[in-house]
Amino acid sequence: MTAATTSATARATIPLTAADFKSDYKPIWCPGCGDFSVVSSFTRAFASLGLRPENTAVISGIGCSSRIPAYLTSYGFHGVHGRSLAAAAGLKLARPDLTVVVASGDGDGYSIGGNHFMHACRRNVDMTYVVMDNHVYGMTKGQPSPTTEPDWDSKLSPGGTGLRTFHPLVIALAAGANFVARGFSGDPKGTGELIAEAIKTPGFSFVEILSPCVTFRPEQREWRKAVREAPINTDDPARAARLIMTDDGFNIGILYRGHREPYYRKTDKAAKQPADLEKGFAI
Amino acid sequence: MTAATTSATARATIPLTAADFKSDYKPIWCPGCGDFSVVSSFTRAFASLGLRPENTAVISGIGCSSRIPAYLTSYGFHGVHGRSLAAAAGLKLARPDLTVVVASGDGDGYSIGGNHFMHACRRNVDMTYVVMDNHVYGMTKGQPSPTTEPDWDSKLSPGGTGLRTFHPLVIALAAGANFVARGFSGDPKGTGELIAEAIKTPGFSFVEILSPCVTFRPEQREWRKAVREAPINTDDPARAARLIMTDDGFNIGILYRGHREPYYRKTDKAAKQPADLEKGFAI
Amino acid sequence: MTDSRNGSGAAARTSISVAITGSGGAGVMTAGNMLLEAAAKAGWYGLMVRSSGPQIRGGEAAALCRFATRPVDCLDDRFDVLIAVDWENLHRFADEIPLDSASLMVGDPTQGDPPEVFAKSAARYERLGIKGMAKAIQGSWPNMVVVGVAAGLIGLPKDVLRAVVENMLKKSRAGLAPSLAAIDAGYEAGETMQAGEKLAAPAPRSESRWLITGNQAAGYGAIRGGVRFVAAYPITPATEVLEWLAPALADVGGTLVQAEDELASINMIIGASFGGVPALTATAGPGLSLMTESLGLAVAAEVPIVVIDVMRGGPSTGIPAKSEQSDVSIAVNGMHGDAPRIVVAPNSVADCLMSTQWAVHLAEATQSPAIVLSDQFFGQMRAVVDRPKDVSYQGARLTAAGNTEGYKRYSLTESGISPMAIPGTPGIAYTADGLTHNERGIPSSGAKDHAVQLAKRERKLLGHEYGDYWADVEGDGETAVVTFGSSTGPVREAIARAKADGVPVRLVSMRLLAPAQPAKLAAALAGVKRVLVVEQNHGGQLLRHLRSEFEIPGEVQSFRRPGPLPIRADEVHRQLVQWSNQ
Amino acid sequence: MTDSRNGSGAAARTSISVAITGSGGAGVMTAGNMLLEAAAKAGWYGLMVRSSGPQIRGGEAAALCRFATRPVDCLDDRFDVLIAVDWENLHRFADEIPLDSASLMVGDPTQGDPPEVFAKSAARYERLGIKGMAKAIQGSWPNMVVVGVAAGLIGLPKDVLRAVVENMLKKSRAGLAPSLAAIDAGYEAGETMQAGEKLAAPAPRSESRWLITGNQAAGYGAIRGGVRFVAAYPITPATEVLEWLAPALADVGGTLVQAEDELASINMIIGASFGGVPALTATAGPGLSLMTESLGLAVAAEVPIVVIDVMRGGPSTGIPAKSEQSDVSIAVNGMHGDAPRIVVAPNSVADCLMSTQWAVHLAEATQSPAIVLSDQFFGQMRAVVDRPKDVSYQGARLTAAGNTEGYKRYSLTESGISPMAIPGTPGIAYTADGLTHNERGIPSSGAKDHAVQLAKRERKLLGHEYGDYWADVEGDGETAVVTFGSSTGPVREAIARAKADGVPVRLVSMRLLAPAQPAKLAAALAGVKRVLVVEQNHGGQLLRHLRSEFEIPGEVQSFRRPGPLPIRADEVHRQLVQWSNQ
Ligand SMILES: Cc1ncc(C[n+]2csc(CCOP(=O)(O)OP(=O)(O)O)c2C)c(N)n1
Ligand SMILES: Cc1ncc(C[n+]2csc(CCOP(=O)(O)OP(=O)(O)O)c2C)c(N)n1
Ligand code: SF4
Ligand code: SF4
Ligand SMILES: [Mg+2]
Ligand SMILES: [Mg+2]
Repeated sequence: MTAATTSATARATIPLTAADFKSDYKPIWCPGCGDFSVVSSFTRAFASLGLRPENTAVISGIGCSSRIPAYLTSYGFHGVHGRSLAAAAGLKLARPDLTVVVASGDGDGYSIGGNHFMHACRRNVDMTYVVMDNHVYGMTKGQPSPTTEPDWDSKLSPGGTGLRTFHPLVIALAAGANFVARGFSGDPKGTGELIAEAIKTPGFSFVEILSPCVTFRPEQREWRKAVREAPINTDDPARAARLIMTDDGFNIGILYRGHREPYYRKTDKAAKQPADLEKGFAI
Repeated sequence: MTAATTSATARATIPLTAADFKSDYKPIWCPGCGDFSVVSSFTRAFASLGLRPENTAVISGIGCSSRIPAYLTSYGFHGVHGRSLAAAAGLKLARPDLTVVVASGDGDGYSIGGNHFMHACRRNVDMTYVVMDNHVYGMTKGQPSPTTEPDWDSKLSPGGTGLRTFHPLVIALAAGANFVARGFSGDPKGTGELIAEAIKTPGFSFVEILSPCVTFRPEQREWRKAVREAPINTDDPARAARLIMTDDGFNIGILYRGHREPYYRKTDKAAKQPADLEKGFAI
Repeated sequence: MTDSRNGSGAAARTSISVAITGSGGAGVMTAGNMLLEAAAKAGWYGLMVRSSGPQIRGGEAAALCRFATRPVDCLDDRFDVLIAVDWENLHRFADEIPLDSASLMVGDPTQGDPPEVFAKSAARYERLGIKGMAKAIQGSWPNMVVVGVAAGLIGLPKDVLRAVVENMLKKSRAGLAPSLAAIDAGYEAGETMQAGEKLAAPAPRSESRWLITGNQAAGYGAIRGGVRFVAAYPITPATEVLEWLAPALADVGGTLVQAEDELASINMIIGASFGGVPALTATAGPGLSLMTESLGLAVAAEVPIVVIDVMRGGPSTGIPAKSEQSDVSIAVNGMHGDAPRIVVAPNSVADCLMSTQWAVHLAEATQSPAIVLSDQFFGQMRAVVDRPKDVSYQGARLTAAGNTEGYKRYSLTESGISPMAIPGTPGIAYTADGLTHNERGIPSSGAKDHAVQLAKRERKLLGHEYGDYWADVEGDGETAVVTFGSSTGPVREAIARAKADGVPVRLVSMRLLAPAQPAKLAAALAGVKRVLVVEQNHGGQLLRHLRSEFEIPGEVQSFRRPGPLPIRADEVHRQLVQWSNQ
Repeated sequence: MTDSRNGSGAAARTSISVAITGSGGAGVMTAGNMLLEAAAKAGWYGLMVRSSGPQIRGGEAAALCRFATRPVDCLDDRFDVLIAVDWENLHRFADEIPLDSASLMVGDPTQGDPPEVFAKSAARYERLGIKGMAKAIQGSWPNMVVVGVAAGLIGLPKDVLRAVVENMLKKSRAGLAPSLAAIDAGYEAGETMQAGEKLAAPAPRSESRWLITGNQAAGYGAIRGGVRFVAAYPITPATEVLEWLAPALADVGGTLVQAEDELASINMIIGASFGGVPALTATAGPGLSLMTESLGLAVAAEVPIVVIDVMRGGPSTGIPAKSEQSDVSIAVNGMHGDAPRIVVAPNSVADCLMSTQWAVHLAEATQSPAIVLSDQFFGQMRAVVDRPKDVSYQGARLTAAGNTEGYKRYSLTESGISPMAIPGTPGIAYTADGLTHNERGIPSSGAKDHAVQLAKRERKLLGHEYGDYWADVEGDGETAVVTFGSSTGPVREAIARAKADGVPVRLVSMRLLAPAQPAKLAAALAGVKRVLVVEQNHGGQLLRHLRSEFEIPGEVQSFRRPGPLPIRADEVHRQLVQWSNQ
């Protein structure tokens, strides 16, 4: 659609660069928002895997983070709040030839979309789920999300919600995700590698990205100092869970990689014609 | 409403028996359904705790299991499919004086209701969640539920879904439930004690009950032989999770009990009159 | 009309209604199915409706059968015969099985007496020791005796019945020989009972026929229309659409997924259809309600999808296993914002196929969501139908070619239909969006972009040429009945009776409920003085919908009643004649 | 009417519209709020609407202000003054800020030139070195200069403005003295600019006044109506209802919970209300859609709840932060089954309070769900209003006494309203049910139980005495305008102008959209020859709704346009005069 894509596809089989995956629409994000770097992690990952925009689809819900599809040159779907994983699963199951990546936020993915998250982990359709977690609802101007700290003061929850924070990685493991990683938007290269690794891994891959909201959580600029490389990379989900459960949320890297078979339907490739089905009704 | 209740309330403060909590409406369940015994576990638990029908509310969704409220003499709410936990949380938060118990099934609670399940664990409102798990959708005549074995053959999923089963207890722990237990409907006394213990424990308590569906899963009659008393009862969620993750689903008993403070709103008991709020608008 | 009403005519009858009832495990459904299949093989038409009490399993049940020489789409007003294996709780079916003095009740005196409600109908009671007869034949069952009685009563050829029974019991554990013996015993009893005339001999078969439920027909219509992806969440009475589709889709290279809930299922089909694969879900009222938000997404992002709503009693969980036509309002109006959609309602079991196929075609052609309003009556009824003709309606979506210069997904074409880029096509990748967007799909809050895109979406639907398929329009006269769906059958019978009374009445059975077709409706009703709107709900939802779109000519009356009892031809007939004679 | 249109009259003006614009961080909203507050303190009425570009934060913004001597509920057709801190991206507001040859543009020549669209309006362009003026006063900001310019232009008393600024900057980090100095400098410039007349002196205040947004008013209305439990999920433009309610509810002993989604929030309030506590949620179109299923549960189980829908552009995610009146169809029709409900629409910012309070009262009195259709325009607009009067509408639910003999929750009373047992009350415990049930609440699939319970639920609503509050009916004449919500303001102004032209026009601003009041509407429209239905949506949703319920007398025309641009008095006025003169 953009100049970049057109020329890219003209070049047909020549490998694309990260820049070829970036569209020319200007993001609506606040200056300094962590999500800018995530766009670049996506484009790096796509380029590094030799994907082509026409065979790649990025599906999202609603939120600042969910705006990503239009900023890429791949196919995109910007649906309703919280349902991106379902749309993506439908797409991938109907079109197994496509590379399907889902972009979400902590509100979109863990609050309204929580059920689809659990069931996507369990269903293990071969796709990659990237959540830009800023511990806040950015788009609606600053309400607590499931990952918000219990004492964070806001207009909607004066003095804080008092609620235990949601541990997305632990839930992902408990629900059966096959690949679990955490990235930091301040490290677009490393995060790009995580996303590439996630896409390459068969089945449902989950990448949580710490992506600061500079407008409603300016203190998240400090995350840069808190993150560190993850000490673990285990294929025992119970051990991974225990370690993740006790981590402070700032370990970066691949935290779990399993060996589950991806979900697929055993369809005999059009063994019958529709008219053959009539035989069951005929008297 | 029933003769039992009326006389019971007439007796005012005399302790009630389990029978006083049983209504005289005939369950619509198939003969032999595991849920019959669960009614008796409820009534035993209520009686043993000295509850009164008027101060107790049983909330449910839709499914065979969700029919329980009308078979009890307490207040009941038989709402829509999958939303019982939300209705119950609203009731408990608005009326903290009531004892609130939720009755659900594996479809109602883990499939359509999965998001509310996770968030109820996290929110930790002081109520008890009882799920009658028969690994099938009974009410709609035999489709696989999240807890159904991957190879269980059915019309909707010929040859099985191929999906990893959902581990409700692991999810509950991962999401922060404060009390996690498993019961078996074939042991109404023991299950009644678990429910009583769950009600007594402050915060959100989760009791999963293996309750056979004799019609669509007749092989579940064999569960009687498989269940055994749980070897563990730990207050370390990570350890509990690891042990539950590796159990075979037939360990019965209290598997985890935590010490989280229940959710409550810090409301100054009507510190102001509504009219006082006008001051903020006056010019 | 050679129909001899109330069994009092001299000629052989063209329609006989038989109810078979009994408590849980009595096997009344098996009995009904055997009879229906045998009648079909013998060349008759017919149908069977299943009814049961509140018990999940093991409760009282009734197989409501009608056998006829011509195609029938509805139950008759009354039953000629009621055969009860036993009488336990059978009063619960009193409303559903109207008897009168010309009816015959057959029951086993050892199983108690007919309940008061049936007894007072003045139907003749024939006592037959059904249990004893079965007991006398080792390994047989009372329901087989009942099959025989019913077959004997209506005059079903014995050899045809035998063949059907042999075939059906092939896979069952029940012994064949004792069953056949029990049937024979029953047949003899039935044949010789004092009852009305037998069913007239069937006309020779011209076309091939099917024995099919509306839910199966809808499933097959979906596949014929091109659907290859289905995601759904089980719900009564739509589940059988899915259960039929699961293996069928696999056979034709498609996929069915059980979703975690309806929010997932509708978004899954939207995703699949975005990927270029025609996609469908089936549900009932509660599920349709949950899909409301994402139906709007399909409107805004212009993704074709089909949602079958097999209507049941509402509101809320209502009456899950019984029919009602009360989802019209939500189907035509239930989305936030201005959200034009297609709503199609089949008006016979066979039309469940045609209408679903048409809906797939319309959805694909207009890149819009289409709702198929079937209902429990059609969905779960099993009927003998003429094989629906092959039609060309097939999902055909306007797609965009690769590398189209300056491609705009939501371009403002004259028809409103814009070529859709299908993932995999190079050089025209775009982002589909549920936000208001410009022609390229980029979010916009501009008044102009909003207005033109709204107008485009409306234009797509209003401009489509729906042809004659929008309604079945029959007959003439100054009185007309406008109806839809499963009320069409009884209305058609009522109109036939009115005509026999010398009162000509037009029928307009609307298949396309939205977008409304005011011009076509006006033409169909040109010159009428009286319009009766017939529907099975409490609020008059079709009437309200019509009025909101169209000034109905002449005097207007509403005939409506909520479910679960079907609209009866007799009631409509009486109202028509009375009104027309005023 | 002493309104001097287009600033050309000789007398002081009774309404002046001022737009203040600038790019992100320019502080135009602060400036607008200061001016509005000062105007309010000075005894004027007025309002301010916020508008901004697509950026989440830091994009271009416009504070659209109107100051007047009488209460105003809408923007004027045009702006008298546009003051731009800078011109970046300001073409985006061209539609929202109509200028003409009588308008004045004030801008800083160092910040570029006015965009083409504004330049060609023929408005006079006054160049003022705003940035430079601010720079000259250390610690001050350009937006303070703009406050001064605007105040000087309209003639806002300096001392009042000073007091307001002092109060507002008390808590801010910005220094007070430099701000006041910048304001002074701007004031001098504004005062002496060649512009239209200044605003006429305010009439002496009789009642107390508030400065309030529609969302705050709705929140307070909820509390006045008795609501003490709120559960909700954030969504634009409803979030401020919740953000106002969170501390307010805590103050009066109530509770607000943020739910995980809208399915949870509506079920939470149903649970709370089942427990006897009046309960409410607030949302916008997408959330309302998600609540559809459970709204039906509230109907069937007869649990009173209130849902505020602050309408925004649809369908789907649409235009989240801009207004539209396009949720009428779903509000009045969007539930499966026959599901009668109450739909109330406030028609002014102040009425957001009254209507919400009334909705709570109606929900509680009829044990039904009530939907309040507010919209983004009211919700996020800040206006000076006369303090709404105290009314007696307060949630009053018919409850059952303990140990009532033979208590039946869903008893078939004449009014349809049955005493509700509140948990805690002994001897009458029952189970509320969304399944069709009998009088005791026990599930039933019987035709009779279903029919009588459906009729009862309808009777509750139809039988309620809504009094005069169903609509604001004003004026007379052979032409009438029927409208609702935020279209009422411009319609009222249009009617005033038509009257000035000698064309009397009636106004019917409907507050109660459902249940429809055909008899009252007929009385209000008795004798009219022409009815214009005005609404801000694409499909004519109000018109369709009216037609479905009521035969509108006379000739009918529709004036409609989707959002986000508001309906303008001028357009309606022209259509009225033209039509009436035909
Ligand atoms: C059904 C529905 N409910 C609520 C909203 C309002 N809404 C839009 S985005 C959002 C939250 C976004 O938070 P998150 O997913 O964390 O994204 P962020 O903006 O922080 O990147 C909400 C509640 C909506 N659009 N639809
Ligand atoms: C929104 C909605 N979707 C689907 C249904 C249909 N439905 C009723 S019960 C049920 C599943 C019940 O399964 P479970 O919760 O395991 O209960 P069980 O009957 O096995 O006790 C379903 C899918 C419904 N009533 N509402
Ligand atoms: S509000 Fe926060 S998350 Fe949204 S664009 Fe701005 S910085 Fe990013
Ligand atoms: S279907 Fe299964 S779960 Fe339902 S009542 Fe029967 S045995 Fe129990
Ligand atoms: Mg976020
Ligand atoms: Mg189950």
